[in-house]
Amino acid sequence: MLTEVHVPDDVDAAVRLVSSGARALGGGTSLMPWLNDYASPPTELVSLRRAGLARIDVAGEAVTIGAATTLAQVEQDERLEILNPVVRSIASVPVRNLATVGGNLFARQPHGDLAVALVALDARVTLVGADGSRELPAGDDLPPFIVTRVAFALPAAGTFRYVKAARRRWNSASIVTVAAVVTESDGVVTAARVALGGVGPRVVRAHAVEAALVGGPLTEQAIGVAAEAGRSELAPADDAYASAWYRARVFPVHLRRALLGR
Amino acid sequence: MPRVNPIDSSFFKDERGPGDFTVIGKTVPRSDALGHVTGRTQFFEDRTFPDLAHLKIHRSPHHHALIDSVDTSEALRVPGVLRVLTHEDVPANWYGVLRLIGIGPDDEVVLAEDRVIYRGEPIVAVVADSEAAALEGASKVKVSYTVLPAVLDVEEAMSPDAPVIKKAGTNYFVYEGHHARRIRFGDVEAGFAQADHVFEWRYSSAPIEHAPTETTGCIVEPKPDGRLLIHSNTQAAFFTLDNTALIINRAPTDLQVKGGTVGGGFGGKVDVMVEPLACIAATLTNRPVKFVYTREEEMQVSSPRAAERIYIKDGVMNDGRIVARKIMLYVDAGAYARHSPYGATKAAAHLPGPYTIPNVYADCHCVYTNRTPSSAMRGFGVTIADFAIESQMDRVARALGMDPLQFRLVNAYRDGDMKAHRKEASGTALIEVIQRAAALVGHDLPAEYQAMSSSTPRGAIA
Amino acid sequence: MSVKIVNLKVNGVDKAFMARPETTLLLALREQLGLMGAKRGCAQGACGSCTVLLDGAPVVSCLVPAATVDGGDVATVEGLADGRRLSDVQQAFIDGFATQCGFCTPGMIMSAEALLARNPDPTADEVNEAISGNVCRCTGYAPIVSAILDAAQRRRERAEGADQEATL
Amino acid sequence: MTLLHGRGFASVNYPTGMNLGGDPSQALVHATTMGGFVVSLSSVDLGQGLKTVVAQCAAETLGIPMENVIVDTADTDTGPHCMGTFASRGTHRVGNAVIMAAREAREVMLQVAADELEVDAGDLETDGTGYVAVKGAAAKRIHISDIALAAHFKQGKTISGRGIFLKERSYPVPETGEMDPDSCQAHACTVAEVEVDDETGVVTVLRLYNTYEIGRALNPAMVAQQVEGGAWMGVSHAIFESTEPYYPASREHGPVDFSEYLMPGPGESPEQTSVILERPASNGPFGAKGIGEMTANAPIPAIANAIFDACGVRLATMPFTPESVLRGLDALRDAA
Repeated sequence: MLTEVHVPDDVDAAVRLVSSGARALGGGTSLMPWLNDYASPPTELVSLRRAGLARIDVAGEAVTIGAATTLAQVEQDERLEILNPVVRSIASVPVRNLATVGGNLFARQPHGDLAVALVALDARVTLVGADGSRELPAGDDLPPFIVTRVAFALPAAGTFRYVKAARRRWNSASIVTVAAVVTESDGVVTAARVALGGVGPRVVRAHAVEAALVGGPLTEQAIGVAAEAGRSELAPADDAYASAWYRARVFPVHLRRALLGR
Repeated sequence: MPRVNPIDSSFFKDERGPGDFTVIGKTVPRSDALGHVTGRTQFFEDRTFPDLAHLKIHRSPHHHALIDSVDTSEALRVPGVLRVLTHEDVPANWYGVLRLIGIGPDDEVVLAEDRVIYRGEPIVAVVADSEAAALEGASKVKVSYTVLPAVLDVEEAMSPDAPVIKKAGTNYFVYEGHHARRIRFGDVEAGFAQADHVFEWRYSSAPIEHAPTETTGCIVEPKPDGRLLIHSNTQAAFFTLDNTALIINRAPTDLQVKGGTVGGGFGGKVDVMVEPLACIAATLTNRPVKFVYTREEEMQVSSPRAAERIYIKDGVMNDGRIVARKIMLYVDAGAYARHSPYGATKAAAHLPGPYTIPNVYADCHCVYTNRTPSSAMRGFGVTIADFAIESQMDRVARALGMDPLQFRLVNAYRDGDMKAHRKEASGTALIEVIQRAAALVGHDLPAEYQAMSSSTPRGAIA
Repeated sequence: MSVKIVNLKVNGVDKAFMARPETTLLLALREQLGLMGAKRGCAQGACGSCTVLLDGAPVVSCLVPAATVDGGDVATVEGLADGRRLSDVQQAFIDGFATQCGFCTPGMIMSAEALLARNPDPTADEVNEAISGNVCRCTGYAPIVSAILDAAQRRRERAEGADQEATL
Repeated sequence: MTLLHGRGFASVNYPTGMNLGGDPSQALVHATTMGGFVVSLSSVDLGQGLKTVVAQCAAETLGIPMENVIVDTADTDTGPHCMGTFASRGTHRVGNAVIMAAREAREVMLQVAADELEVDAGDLETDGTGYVAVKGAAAKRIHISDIALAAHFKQGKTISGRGIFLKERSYPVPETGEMDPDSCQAHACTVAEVEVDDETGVVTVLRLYNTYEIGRALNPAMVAQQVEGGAWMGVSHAIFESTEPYYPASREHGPVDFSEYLMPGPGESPEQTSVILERPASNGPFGAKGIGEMTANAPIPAIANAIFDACGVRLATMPFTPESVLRGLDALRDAA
């Protein structure tokens, strides 16, 4: 049962409240459905809406996104064109106007597609707790501190790939999400960072796929080999959208479609 | 501009007549549209009361279990909780909605007594000042169970080894002494013996939710004269009133139902699920009480369209005539009958589909399992049967190497044909809709098929 | 448990009300301010029946704790018509038979208004995306999409007319 | 990747009404002082447009403008009994009851008019614009507001009518299933065109072509709403919906909201082309049959048959998920 809703004007106040047991609330799109219709222990919320965390800074290649920035803000920011297909693949317009970048890091799979992209982009997450701030790579388990921002470097043009296979064109959770940054030189993959959604309880950083891709050409056959190598990294589950079997079965297809565009 | 489909007046010209109407046949604007677009249409929940109380349910987490004890003391201590209701507060706890038309037995309980037979079955209702307090109270009800084996498959439920889950002693509805609603027409075995080919396949479906955008609910308002005014989104005002009066043991004249504006029904608001408890709560608290399903309750606890399993065996001649059809149909009624016995009968009357087949045999079973009770939904009894029948028609046509529309036209029912439930067909038009659909997609039909007509007796020259 | 006074501008008018912690923007509009246009279809943010504009952007008001939007500007379906003159979207929904049960209609219309405010000449697919958070169980969506495209055209024609008037 | 295309057919009929208990609906009509006509019912409009269509039936029968008809419904204190809105019965039952009530009220209205005009009631006709006139002498006429005023304040008559439609109860014969449950049958043939992704099993319903025979299209735009909206639900049933995705093996993972409960969004709506045929039912209001339910039916097998046509996979279990299609494709590939 909700007992209090705090709306602090700065991060320090928010941190103090969270340290004393309150729960941070971004856009509310994960927490509020639960609080609206289900019994809950006495809960205080700390809304980050006014804490000054909703801004996007782009300086050269360096991107910093405040944690309370909404997905809609990301969608509408022309400097973040590479993330446009990512956020538009998430939920719907009236949800994206609430849901935040920080909140997406905590979304349970098969949601959280922006988090998948941020892992591929090697983003760093800044958190603040009572004992100061710290930085963690996106994809790591996040302690229940307040996320203040995520930062990453814009990848070279044409190197970022993203495919979200879902049951519907718009507004559906993921079956398989593939986000990757693949660098090629002279027809050979020189670096690859591949993150997967929908295929495990958390975002999967597909190390085995990356290892299989690097050093060879980006061909259908090579990707097939990489997908086979990546199978062991998947831990898909049955849910209302698709079975574990189906997710694993179509993973190679969507990996190829993400990396080759066909 | 409205989207209007053309009416092809070249069909049934004589029967259509001049059609010289003033407003009939005209695209008259919808009388409710202005209210819809301005937000002024009043749905049942669009009213406020200063002292409104809220009702929430504690439900079974088990498919099948004995209830050993129910402890509501902690729920009553939640601030804002006004009352808890158990089966002892329901004057006529055993009921069946079809008793209004004389169909029994009363097989369902409003609130569980000594057992639960599906996951989500209501056990205790909690009435509170606020929705949050009612949710909190419902979560604090403590029930201890002895879990029993569950039956979740219709054919397993019919087997003699299955645990019997129903008080009446059978896991199926009994139709005047029979284990199924029967259709017996001609001699189906003779038909198979005569046939050039026999085909048999199985079809099935999973349960489907009505998913109206507005969930099932009501607000019951005690009136100054002691009557109860029920603001409801029921699909059937008097059906709800009469069933509610029987359950709460009040004179029907004590109740008034107001509604008529519903945010989607599709058959999901025909069961009488919320009004009786809200009436009891309003009476005991003397306050207006709202009982509205959460979206999860609507999705998982309100009755779905029944899952069905259908076996169709056809005897077919080389020329495409179906001479025998045998159908074994199982409706998964879930834990309680509700409207499912009626749906299985509706299925029986629909068989063998819109085709004239001289030998038909069907058993339509209404089977109980330990899942959410199914009930009415848009076309129930027919929708899934049509999926099975029309898939079968496609498969048989392909097996015979016949054009799928010609195969249907050969067997299409016509005026004067006797249906399997022994009602003479009249006003038929299957042939014409097939002919017109073929034309719509440029699917050529030979002249003799284009010349067929529903009003020309079978075998006669067109 | 604390109760807060919340101030909102609703359809251009300043309003204040008392919000309990569990009072969402949707429940505040409906129960405190008597604006019943926004509907509670799921309280999960997944049906869109409660869509209103918050500071100009469509949001599912069921997921917004009222206390967090103190000082905000809210537009609901009740504020669209100018006296008896309906908005182009409202009129196009009536003319195009884009309503059946009507429960999704207010939220659908607010999503459409937000789209057309941002994009006066949307493609059908842009309309599809804009209303993909608004569930309709009756119509099959096609008449709704048609009505929104029709409304866009009416708005453009009106704007051109206003331009011509201004130059005259 | 290959996108495989296929076409499938289905033809169906559907009963109007389903009577196993005696199936009645009633209507009362009365005139107000200035010539409004109130239709009192207890019937429920689920969004299919019952309030509009019964107003049309009343206006047509009374011979008055739609604007003069007021529909007051779904209050059990003021409206007479209606069995309910289900079984494709609303338009048929309630429409018939309203016509019967309106006929009776019309007779009184014409008699009052006849007394005012000092002519024989049999010589009068309505013109649909609000006047009752002598046949062949249109100038000799009286407006319905004057008729209503005369009835109230001068002649002391109630311009009113009672209507009921009852489909009498049918008891099925237990041994044979002989019964008479319905009032008439509507008909449909649907052609579905689909696309199947041979790598993922995803089915896209591209186009639906429908022909419906519905007796009489009382309001063509509302017919289109039923046909189009129902077909969408059929598509949804066919390829998306279930409360138990792992039925019957497991009761787990039942969807709890509109995120998990999958239905086609606006981006998945197929193109639809439909044609209406009318073979009026002898017992229907102006010949109309009920089509509220059936419009979801034919698309489902048409889609199943189209999927087979496209890729050779026969789906005998609803819904036709990408997984079931892909398992079928895999089996075909394994067998090849």
